[in-house]
Amino acid sequence: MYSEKVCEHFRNPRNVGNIENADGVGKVGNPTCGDVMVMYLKIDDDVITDAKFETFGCAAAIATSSMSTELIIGKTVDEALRITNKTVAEALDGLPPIKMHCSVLAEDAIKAAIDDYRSKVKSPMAKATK
Amino acid sequence: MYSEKVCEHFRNPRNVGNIENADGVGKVGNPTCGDVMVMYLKIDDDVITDAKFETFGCAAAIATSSMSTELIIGKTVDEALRITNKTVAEALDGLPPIKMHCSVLAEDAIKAAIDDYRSKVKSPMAKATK
Amino acid sequence: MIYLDYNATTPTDKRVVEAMIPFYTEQFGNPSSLYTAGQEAKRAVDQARKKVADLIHASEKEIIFTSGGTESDNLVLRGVARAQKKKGNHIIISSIEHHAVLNTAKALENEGYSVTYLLVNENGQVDPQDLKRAIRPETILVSIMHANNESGVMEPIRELAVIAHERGVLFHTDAVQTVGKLPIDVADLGVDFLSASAHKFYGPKGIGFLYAKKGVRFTPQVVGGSHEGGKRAGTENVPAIVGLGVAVEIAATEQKEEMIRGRKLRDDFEEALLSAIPEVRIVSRGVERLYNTSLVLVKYVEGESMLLYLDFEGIAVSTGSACSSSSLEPSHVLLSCGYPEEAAHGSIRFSLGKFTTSYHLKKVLIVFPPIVEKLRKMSPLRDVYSYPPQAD
Amino acid sequence: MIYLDYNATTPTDKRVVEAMIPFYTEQFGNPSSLYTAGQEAKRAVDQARKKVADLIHASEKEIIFTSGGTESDNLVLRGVARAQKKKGNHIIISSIEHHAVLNTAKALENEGYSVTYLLVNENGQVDPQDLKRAIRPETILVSIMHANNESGVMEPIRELAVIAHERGVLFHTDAVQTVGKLPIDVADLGVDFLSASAHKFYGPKGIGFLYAKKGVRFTPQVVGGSHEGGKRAGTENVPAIVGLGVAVEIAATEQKEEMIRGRKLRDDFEEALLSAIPEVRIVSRGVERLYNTSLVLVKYVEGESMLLYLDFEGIAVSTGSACSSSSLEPSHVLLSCGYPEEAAHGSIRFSLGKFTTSYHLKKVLIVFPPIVEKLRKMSPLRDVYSYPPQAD
Ligand SMILES: Cc1ncc(COP(=O)(O)O)c(C=O)c1O
Ligand SMILES: Cc1ncc(COP(=O)(O)O)c(C=O)c1O
Repeated sequence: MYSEKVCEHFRNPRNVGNIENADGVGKVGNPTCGDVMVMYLKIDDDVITDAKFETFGCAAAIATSSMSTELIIGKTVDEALRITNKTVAEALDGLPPIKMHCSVLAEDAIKAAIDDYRSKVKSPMAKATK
Repeated sequence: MYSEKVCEHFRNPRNVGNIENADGVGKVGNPTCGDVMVMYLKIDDDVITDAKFETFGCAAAIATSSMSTELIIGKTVDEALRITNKTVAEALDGLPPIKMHCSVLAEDAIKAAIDDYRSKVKSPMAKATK
Repeated sequence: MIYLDYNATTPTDKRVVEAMIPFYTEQFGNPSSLYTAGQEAKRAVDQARKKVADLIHASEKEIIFTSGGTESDNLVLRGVARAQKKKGNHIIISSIEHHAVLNTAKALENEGYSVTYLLVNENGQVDPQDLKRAIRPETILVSIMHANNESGVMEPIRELAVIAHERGVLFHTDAVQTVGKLPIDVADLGVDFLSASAHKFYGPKGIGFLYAKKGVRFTPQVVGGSHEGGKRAGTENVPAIVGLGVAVEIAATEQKEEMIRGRKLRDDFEEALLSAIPEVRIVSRGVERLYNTSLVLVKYVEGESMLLYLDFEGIAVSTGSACSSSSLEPSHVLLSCGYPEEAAHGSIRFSLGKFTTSYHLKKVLIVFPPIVEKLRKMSPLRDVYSYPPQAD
Repeated sequence: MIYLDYNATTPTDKRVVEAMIPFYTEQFGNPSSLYTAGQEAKRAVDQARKKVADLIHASEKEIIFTSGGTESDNLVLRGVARAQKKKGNHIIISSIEHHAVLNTAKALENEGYSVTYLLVNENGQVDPQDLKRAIRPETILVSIMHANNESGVMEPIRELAVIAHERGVLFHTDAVQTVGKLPIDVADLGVDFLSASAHKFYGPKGIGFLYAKKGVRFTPQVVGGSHEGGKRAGTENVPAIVGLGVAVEIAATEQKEEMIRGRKLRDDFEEALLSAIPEVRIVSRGVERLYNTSLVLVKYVEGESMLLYLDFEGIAVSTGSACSSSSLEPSHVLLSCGYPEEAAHGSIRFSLGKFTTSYHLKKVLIVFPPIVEKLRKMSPLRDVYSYPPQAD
């Protein structure tokens, strides 16, 4: 059912956990749907220097979380925003059709975390602490 | 499906054929129903001295024909009339339920042959030739 | 035993059984299960589906596994009737369909659908012009069998399907007697649905399939889990599906040779039979027939009696269709061809298969004539009926 | 592989397979055929029917062979709906039925029937008072499962059947999870219909049966030849029927011991599991349950992940019901019991069988806790939900 790459990322997920004082945090999904993803980003000068995730969900949800963090670390936020669910799924050598919605979750989590980062940067409070 | 006795009478039917100048002939059944039975009787002093049959039909039809002739030979016509389809079926150690109608045919053939005999006896022509 | 009733059922090929056994004992997983053992079973089912699709030149999504030919027939008739109810309530079948189609059509009549039963000519074939005339605006399905199980007669499916499609009507063919025996290409036949059953071509009993062309709509008749793409629920019969796959593979490679060998055996047998027994007819001898089937009419004699006398000699044949042989009705196929009822009671079907040898048939030619003679001597029928004309 | 998913399917007993094989290759006759080979096959079918009837204390004529549990469920619901249409159009089922019943009821709703879905209490049991209130003059059928496939909870069938019968309503129980595992007496249960499936108790896939009490009326759903007393058409799946017969015999002799052995294994396992992993619940632990089933809820963790991590360790279990595991919906059984959706996503079902040993379960107790720990570390959920109260 799952590609070897999905299994590998599911078994050994990269960047599990949270980041204290993250610059951006994105929480998407809903426990009632069986999938919750939280993305934590450390961002320096618009470059994502670290990313971690916490996920409640199926193997596809965990693998896409893991792959997403790998894909965005080292990228600028603009580059990261160009990562679509297709990018993530392809990087995992595909997902079963009924699991494609999990890759959307990953895309959404990245977006949400970056939105959070941007809203903080723009807010005076955030500026003050910088 | 069939009892051994049915098989035996079907394989080696007794009294097959017709009787020239039979005293009673009974034809029952209908080729469109898949069963035709003709019973020929030789009757002396109301005693059935010989019986033969011709049958177009299934194994049950042939076996009941054969058994019927055996049952009635030596009997008076009144005794023969008391033979029911149940008697014939029992003498064959039973018939499958869907084949029970064949034993009715045998009973009917005996009755028809005796009716024929009696109508001939009563008619002046028959008396004259006696 | 000399088995000459391959149209009723066939022995399962040893290679098929061997392939099935591990799926009972070792690889017994449920294909719906997510763990390895389940996914392995799923893969085996998918592979068999691919083989079946390849055999009839369909795609995998168009193959729905069922419990056999009867269920496939029921599924398409009932399923289309339900799904297309808004479009119309009229169904057309032939009068010589197998009971699986015939009785489903009758059940639908009881539910308020209207059914036209097309007659056949004296050779047992549907006239395309009759179909043309029978189609109404409210017609939703035409179902005509590919080859008849009793006589082996082939129906002009290509032509009939074109006529149905010209009027926007779906077309089903019951190909239970042809799949595995003849090469079949659903696109070439032009059908929307096709039924088949594994035990008719050396596969296991209890498994069959329905081909349903991509995009055609029908309502599932057995619902539950989301098996078979939601079109037929129930835990997959994995061993039987695997067995069907192997049977299909074997058919694909061995069919061609068998078509030549079988036809020669059958034709020689028919010729010899006609000269060995007087007043015998081979039904529809002059038209396109399945190469393995000989439906023989023997005057003045009833079918069951002949069948049982042959059984005493170790020869297995049937009279009428296997399914209705426990009923007392004469063959509806012969009646439809215009044969009188007494003739319809007097049929014997020889259907040959890949284990049939010329030796087997020689034995039949030795024992059958005296059986007919014995039974004819017992029969009160003489010349009370005659057969309809037929091109021999 | 450590197989702990016996409620999904079971390996076919070797004795069963051995009994089946000759009916594929040697005694392959069609039971409808009149010659010896056909009648021998018929006798084998009749003998299996007798064994099945004996197992549930029914008579042979009350047993209808089908292609499995799903077909049996569909047959009784659809069949009673059609046959009793004049009497009424209302059906009552529970909300925790298997999809084979649930989705058939939904299909009947689409056809215009009215269906009441009885809720269950937090232990997963139907309250007889609820049934009493739900019955209407137009109610024609009540269908409540004997034991639930996910939780193993037993429903109070005896009581429920009495209530239905007091109001002249037919009663069906889906006993797919209990036949073969528990002694069953249909008269004692008081049901009119009962469904079962062979592959759930070491019989072959693709065969099951419906018990239909003498005299009850229902419309056949697969028609054609006059098989199964006219109640289910299609060439009999002789090898599978023979296999079912053997599986039934084995169950009858080995069941009693297995009930004791299995329950002890399961109870010990549950106790150990509860102390090995914090924040775990065993669903309906306090009520009468099937002795082989443990439905475990693990907080903060999703079921499929646990399942696949266990699979990596060679342990086969399921989450939710096998049939719906390819869908994304949470278990409808847990939702019905009042569990929140996130809890319903986090279930693992261990279902034990006759090849399960204490060694297998020890292995689970070693590998499962670290899996849960690993997944919990990954999880963003903390204390956002709690379970409904339950008598443990
Ligand atoms: C033409 C035809 N259709 C349908 C069937 C039914 O197939 P099955 O017995 O596999 O249900 C048969 C065989 O009995 C058949 O010959
Ligand atoms: C309670 C219950 N009913 C019905 C079924 C369906 O049985 P089958 O898979 O044999 O069609 C199952 C198993 O999947 C079940 O557990």
